[in-house]
Amino acid sequence: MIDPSWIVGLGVILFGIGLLGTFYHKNAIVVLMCIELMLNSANLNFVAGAMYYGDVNGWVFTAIAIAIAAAEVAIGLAILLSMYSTQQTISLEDANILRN
Amino acid sequence: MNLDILTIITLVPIFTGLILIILPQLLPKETADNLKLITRNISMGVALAIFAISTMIFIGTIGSVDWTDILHGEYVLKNEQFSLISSIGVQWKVGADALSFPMIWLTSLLIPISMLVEWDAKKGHIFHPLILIMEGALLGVFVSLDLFIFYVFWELTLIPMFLLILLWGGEDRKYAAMKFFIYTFTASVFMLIGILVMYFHTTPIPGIGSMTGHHFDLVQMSLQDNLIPNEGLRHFVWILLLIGFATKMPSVPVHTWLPDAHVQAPTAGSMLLAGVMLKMGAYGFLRIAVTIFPESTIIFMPLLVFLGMASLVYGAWVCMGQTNLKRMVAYSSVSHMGLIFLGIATMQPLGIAGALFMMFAHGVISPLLFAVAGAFKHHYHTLEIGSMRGIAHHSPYLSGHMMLGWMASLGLPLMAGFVAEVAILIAFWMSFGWLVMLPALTLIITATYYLTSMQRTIFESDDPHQGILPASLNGDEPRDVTWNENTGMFILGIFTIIFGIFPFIFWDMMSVWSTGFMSDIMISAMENTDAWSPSIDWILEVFK
Amino acid sequence: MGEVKHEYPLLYPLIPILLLAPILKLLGWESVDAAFLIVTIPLLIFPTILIIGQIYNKNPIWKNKWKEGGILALGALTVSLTIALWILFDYLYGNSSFSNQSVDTWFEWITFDFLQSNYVISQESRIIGIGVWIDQVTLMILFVATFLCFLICWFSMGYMNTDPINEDRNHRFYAEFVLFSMGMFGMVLADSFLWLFIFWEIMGLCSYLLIGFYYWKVSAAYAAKKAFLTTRIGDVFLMIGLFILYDIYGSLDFAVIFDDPSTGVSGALVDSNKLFWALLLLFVGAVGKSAQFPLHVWLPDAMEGPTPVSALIHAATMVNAGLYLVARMVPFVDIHYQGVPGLENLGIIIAFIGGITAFMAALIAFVQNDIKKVLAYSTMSQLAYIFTGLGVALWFYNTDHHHAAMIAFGASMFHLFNHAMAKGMLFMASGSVIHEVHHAHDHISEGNHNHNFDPQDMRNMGGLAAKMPITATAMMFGSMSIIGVPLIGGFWSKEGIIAETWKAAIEYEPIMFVPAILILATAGMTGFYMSRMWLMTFAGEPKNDVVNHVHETTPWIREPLLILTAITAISGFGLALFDIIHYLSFDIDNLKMKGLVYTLEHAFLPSDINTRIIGWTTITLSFIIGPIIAARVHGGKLQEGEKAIPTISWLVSLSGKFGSQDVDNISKSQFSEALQNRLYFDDFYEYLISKTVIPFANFTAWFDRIIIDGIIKQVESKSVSGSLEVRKITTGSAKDYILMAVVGMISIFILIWGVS
Amino acid sequence: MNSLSDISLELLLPEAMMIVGILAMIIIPNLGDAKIRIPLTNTSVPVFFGGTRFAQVNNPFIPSVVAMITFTASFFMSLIMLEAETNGNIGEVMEINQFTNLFSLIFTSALLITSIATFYRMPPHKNPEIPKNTDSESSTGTKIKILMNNRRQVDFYILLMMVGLGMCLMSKSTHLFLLFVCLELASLSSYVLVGFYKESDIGGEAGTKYFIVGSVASAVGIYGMSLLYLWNGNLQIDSLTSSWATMESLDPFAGIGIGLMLVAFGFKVGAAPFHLATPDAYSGASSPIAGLLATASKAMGFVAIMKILLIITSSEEGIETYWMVAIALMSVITMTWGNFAALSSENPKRMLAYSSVAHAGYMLAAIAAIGSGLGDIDSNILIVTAVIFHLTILILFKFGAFLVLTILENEGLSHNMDGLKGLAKRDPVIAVSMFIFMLSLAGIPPLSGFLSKLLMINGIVNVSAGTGSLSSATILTWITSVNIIFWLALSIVINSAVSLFYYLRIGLIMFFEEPVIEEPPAKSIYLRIIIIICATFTILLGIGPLSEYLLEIANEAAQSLL
Repeated sequence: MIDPSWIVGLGVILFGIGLLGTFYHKNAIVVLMCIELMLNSANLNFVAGAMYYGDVNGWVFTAIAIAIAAAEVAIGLAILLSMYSTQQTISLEDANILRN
Repeated sequence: MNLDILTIITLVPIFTGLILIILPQLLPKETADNLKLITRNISMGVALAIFAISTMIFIGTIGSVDWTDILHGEYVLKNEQFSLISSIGVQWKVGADALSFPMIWLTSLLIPISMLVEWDAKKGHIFHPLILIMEGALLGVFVSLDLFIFYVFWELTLIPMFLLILLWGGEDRKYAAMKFFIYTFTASVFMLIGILVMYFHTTPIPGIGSMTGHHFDLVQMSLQDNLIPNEGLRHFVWILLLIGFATKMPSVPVHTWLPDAHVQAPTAGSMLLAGVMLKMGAYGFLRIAVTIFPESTIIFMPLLVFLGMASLVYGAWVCMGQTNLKRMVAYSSVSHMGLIFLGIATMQPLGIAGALFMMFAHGVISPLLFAVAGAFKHHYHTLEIGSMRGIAHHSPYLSGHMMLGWMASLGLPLMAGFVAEVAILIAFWMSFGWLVMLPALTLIITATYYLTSMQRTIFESDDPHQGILPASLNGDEPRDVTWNENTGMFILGIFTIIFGIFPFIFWDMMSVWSTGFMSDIMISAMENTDAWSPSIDWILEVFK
Repeated sequence: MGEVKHEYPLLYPLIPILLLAPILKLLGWESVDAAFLIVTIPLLIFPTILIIGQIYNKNPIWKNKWKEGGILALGALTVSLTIALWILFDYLYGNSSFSNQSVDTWFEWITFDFLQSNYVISQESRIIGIGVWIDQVTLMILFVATFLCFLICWFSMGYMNTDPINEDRNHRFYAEFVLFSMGMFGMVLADSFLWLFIFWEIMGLCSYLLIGFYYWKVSAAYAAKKAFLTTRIGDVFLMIGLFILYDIYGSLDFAVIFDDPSTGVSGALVDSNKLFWALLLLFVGAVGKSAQFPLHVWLPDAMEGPTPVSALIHAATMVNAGLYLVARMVPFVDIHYQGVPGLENLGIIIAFIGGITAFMAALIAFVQNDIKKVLAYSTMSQLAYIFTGLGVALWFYNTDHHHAAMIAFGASMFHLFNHAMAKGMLFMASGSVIHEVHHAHDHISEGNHNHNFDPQDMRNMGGLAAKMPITATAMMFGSMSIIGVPLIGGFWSKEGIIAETWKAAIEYEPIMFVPAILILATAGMTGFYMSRMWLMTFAGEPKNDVVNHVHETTPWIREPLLILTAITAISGFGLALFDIIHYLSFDIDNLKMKGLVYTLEHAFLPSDINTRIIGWTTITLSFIIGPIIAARVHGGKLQEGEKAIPTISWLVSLSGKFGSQDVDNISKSQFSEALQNRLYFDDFYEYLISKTVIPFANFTAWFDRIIIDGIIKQVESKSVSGSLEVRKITTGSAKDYILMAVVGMISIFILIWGVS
Repeated sequence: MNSLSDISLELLLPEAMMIVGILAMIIIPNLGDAKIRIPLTNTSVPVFFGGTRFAQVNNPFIPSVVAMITFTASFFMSLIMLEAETNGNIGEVMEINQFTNLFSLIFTSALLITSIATFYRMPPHKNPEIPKNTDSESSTGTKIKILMNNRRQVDFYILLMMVGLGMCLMSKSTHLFLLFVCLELASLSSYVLVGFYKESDIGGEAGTKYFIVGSVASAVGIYGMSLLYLWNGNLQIDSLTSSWATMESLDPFAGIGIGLMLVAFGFKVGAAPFHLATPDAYSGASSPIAGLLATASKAMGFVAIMKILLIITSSEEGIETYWMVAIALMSVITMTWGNFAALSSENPKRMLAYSSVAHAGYMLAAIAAIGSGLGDIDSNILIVTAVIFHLTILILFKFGAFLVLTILENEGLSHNMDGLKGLAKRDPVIAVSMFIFMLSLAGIPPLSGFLSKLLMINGIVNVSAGTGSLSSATILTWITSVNIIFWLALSIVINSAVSLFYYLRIGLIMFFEEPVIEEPPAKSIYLRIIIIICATFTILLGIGPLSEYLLEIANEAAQSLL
């Protein structure tokens, strides 16, 4: 059995990577992936909590969170696509008609 | 609910005005056009009716009030208790006393006159109803005894005035209107904070304020001993209130909205602005800040003296440097309103009564000044002093009114302003001794700028049969005032003289009130603070 | 020679007014009860004339029958005059007692309470009411004022209505005229210092309006402003003086104050220092109003007004207001009757100001060529005499030399009377001269108006004695009265003033030598410049062709001149016989007919050797030396074939007998230049104002616009530019948004951990 | 364990209606003559689903009508529940009380208005034509647009109802995870709605930015929630509350968790510095959606914030909460930033977005005042009342302003001030309404915006004004000793004054500039009625019995929250 704290530690690392990635990368797909990383780090925490507390809820939260992440990606991709169809870019830096 | 008379005179103009503006939008075009034609007549009718009512109240026909019997702290013509937002303790509470009634009467007098002066205003179907709304808002400020309602009306006055400046103003009207609105609004939100702090120190009265346990009732607040126990907070609140009121008055250094607003405003707007709106500041200051926090007033008396003195002296000097007639008159308002602070700061019944009378007298005189300035703008299309000479030849009536107004404003005896000036200055001497030299010598400056402006406009054409006309006239034949302007100015001039010769008409009630005010409120406060002594040394000491 | 077209029928409507006083008496009125009519009738007539005149302007009936309001004005003044006479007779011969003043409170103007220094509000409300105060001085000045106003109004109908430049404007003149008269009457009758001040200011206003009657004239508008502002400076000090008085006595009513001037409000003993300042400030007001040094600059300029205005305001009535005010100070200093001791300096200051002004004005009058300017400076000078006399009187009162004080005071008041009558007439006479010269000039130039021709310049006149006999006679008697020719008018009073001043200087207070010497010198100078004026105008050969066309034909002008000539000539002597000096100084107990011989002896051969020397020195200087020098310079016979009427021909021919002297060198000297420029006072004030007041006002306006309003504008513009900066943070890049959010997140952590 | 029968589902009627609506929306347009042949027989049984659509259900108006009916029904249901003061629990995860009832009302009314506005913004067309080759380019474009609009009616309204469902459920949830899921449901749908007009340049971009930033915020929030789970082992709000209350010093998990969740909700309410995507989203989205975001979505964020901050992490009276300084500072920055950015904004939608940021700042300031722990429970309730009241009336004047922009948007004029120029000449009623909205936003009495602002300042002053030094008599010592919360009140009023500038500017532009196009805008009759209703209520709720009524409801809601 892995100690839950290791899982949490991994989660922290993943979250950090994800968070850094969100504002480091300009490609929207990569950012989307980073967001997934962050969500997954949350999932790891839920898992760790479930293990630590012996609470079944944690597992359920994880499952639902995965579903949310999936929905998010689906929607995200759709939106990115629509932006790409009009602006021919998915760079978050270049898409800046709306500003100031 | 039985509507009482003060409620009626407050709400009727507001709703009439609103209806007169809205109704033509809803009616079919034909009917609407017909309605628009008589809008000004209806407005004038309502305004005159309200003037009649307030005069009848004054005489005693309505309400059978003997005004000289009204002591301080007593309100007449009160309504039945009616709660507007009971959970936070807002009531519709109106009443009048000798502090507010002259202002009410003055408002009801000035409204028909300002309508008359601009009888032929463009878009009259909006103009006159707007003035009616203005009347309601102004009356609301003076009649309300609930701070929430007071504040609501206080801000409500801004909107019609804002629109008046915007829709009928001069070339730079947008800037002026925005400045006017934002400036005074900014000041009054400080006041709002002060009001709220006061609100949270009220003790509950049964039946209102179910949610908060507090109320906005001004009368109860003033009756409550030591409303804000924390002295530092009390002073702070007083300062917040002062910011709001001093800006409205306006006092140096927060006066610069006034000249801009005046120069751009239409004549009627200027008349109401100078005649009544400025008095709101002084009225509120006396009614709220001084009445509820007398100790703070005494502690800060040096500040009051300084502000009053600064407004008076500085305002007069600035007047002398003006080349625009209306700007000059506007600054002269600043200067005269400084006397009100001085009157209050004397802490003498005479001085306070003088300040009250100053409010009233200036309310009669300054509309005359602005009516004259407006007529210059109207007929000569310029307000530059010195761009014309010898106008007296072409416009004898205008020159006559100008002469009368100018003389009244510089404090000539037998005109309303003199009574107030003398009363304030006598009291000022009693309290501050030789410091009186400063306001007194300012009277010379006042005379100088008034006379110079007169010399450079209506005199000195160097030709008995022809004035030097301004270039803005483009060679047109100059005209004298129109009948409506003439009548309006005439009425104002007559009242100026009547109240100069028979000041006791309003003076007596003010005097009774200020005596009561002193004995009820200020004296115990003086004893409490023990800071007051009638000498200049004390002021210097505080400034150290 | 044209005939005078009399228009007496126009006056018929006024005849019933003469019955007003008898009718009121029959109705049971006391004369004092009717006193308010003196003020209110003109007050009501003022708007009446103005409004009717504005409406019916150019209407022929209004113009010819009503003289554009002149008749109405005259009617109002007739009412005032009749009632004033009624009051006068009532007091002199009727039931009303001399020693008491009648106070009649009409209504309570303002009432108020007072906070005393021990935090107690005084119980009784203090009242400022309106009432009437009548004593001897009131009676005298009231008579002078009503009488002169009446005559000058009469005169104006000739002078104003026949001048085409005034066409259709005269209603304004008459309206302002009656308003002015009302102010003067009210001031004299007022029973409190406050009301005195109020009417005083009304007069100031009317003076402003009347001086600026020819509003289109740049100089007139300027002069009007100058007059108002200069007097205003005095008035402000006067006002402060009133405040101090109020502080001391708790009232400004004469009745309250004079009841016991040594005790103030609630029985406190009056602090003489405080009272000194109060009275000094009152005196500053008087200085402004009566055109004394250093606030004298307005009076010569004020001659820009129409001549009747000069006669009315600047000679006969308004300028006397200051004297009246100083005269009212007597009870304060009269330590014989509960006055406050320790006010000697006040009298000395007043005497000094008087002496300096007298001398200075006389000096300037030497070189004036404008006939009205000469009279103006003469007015200043004579008023200064009265001030000196009053100052000496106050000093005497305060040092408990009661008898001397009363003589000085009475003499001053008497001089006021004489001077008002004489100077009113002189101005009217000068008006007559100017008017006729002007007409003649118009006549010969036939419309080609020459603007360079000045009808007031004496250098354009000369030899008018034959053309204008009545005027010349009147002017001769007026000048004699002013000079102080023995037995005529001013002699009696001026002699008294000079004698008392010297008495004070010699016997008691050496510092009084300064005003004493000054006024003595002035006496001689008066003789010179008054003679010079008369001679330049009436004697010698005409200096201008215009003179040959002058005729004395204008209606309404002769009668006032004749009446006043008579009064000037005999009233001084007459009243002196009746011991008016003691009457006026409230010394009723010693009042008695002294008899002709006694009076003459008292005047010319007083027992006191000092007084005798002074008296004769004065006579020599003023009557002999001054006029002879003037005659040497300006005198001369009339043109060939011209003959003056006997009353003046002796003078004309006498003037030619002293030879002639050329004064070109003197007149070109630097000193003469300075005098021409009025000793540079006006220039100095002008310079001072243009270097201090105006730049400072402009600076303040600049400061207000740039600094105070500028701060607001800066806030505004900085907000907008700040807004643009803030908006730039929203770059449009989602990366930056996230980065910003992370920054915010970290900040939240820091804050949360920082707190916990 | 509760059985399903114990759950009183009637408590969820508004949500149930939306679910029904969603189902109806899916089913009705798909009704057709499709038949299913019973296997092994030749008998075909009509199943009415699929196949050739019936003419009646092919009507493009149906989705919007269904949506409107649904929202109207939920609206009235919420109203009834509010009136009946319905209370109850659903399991351990939801609680229905006056607070949730009021917020249901807020959400459903906002959605109802959105659906009505969208009816004009994205009008269905009865008989769309198919573009032909002969058509000119512009008419082809128009026809394509009409076709597109018809086609996506269903999508739009389904998403809208999803948003509504998420919001309503979210306000009711007492379990943090459920709360988050519902929030995500609403958020994800709203991301799509923001980028709904994918054919326009800005639609996609706005959607993308809003989505990316929002997702990061959500991810951060969910991570924070997971930390809370690690800390407590239970995400029931009650449980978290009691754990927090017994916590001796700030647990790092709890602290970081709460902090991270604040980021998520801060993004929802548009608090600085998480607000940066807000103006972009608002200006890219259609005006009704922007209105929805500015009102309902913001209300949702505040519900979450209130639940987290005021319930879970609330402190005893007299003890300052950990987050007070953070929120106070955030509020000041938010309102100042919002107002200053709006000051020079040339795009009315961006301006309104910034103004909405500023309003979030005001409300955060009020919440910070509760966090100061200076006030007793009564004054806290008063502050929450103020916030709830403000959120409620925002529907009127904030949404009202966006409705006016909706009208202009159909003319393509909502992206700069041109559309507003001379509006008073073209359509005085709309212009006056807009002016009223602006004044109300600025907080001019007697409009309702004033009352809510007053109540918030009121609350702040109430708790803080008594804190200054009592001992000394001078102002200076008082000023230095008073709790910093007091200065929030001052910053609110100063900001109000600043904001007046740009609100009034809108008025000036509407009344005093020459219009770009002369003819009056489209009639849009129902939209117009809604605008007038909004304006009327903006006035009526400012003073008088109606405001009294709403205040009492808000007070009840606040009481049931705390």
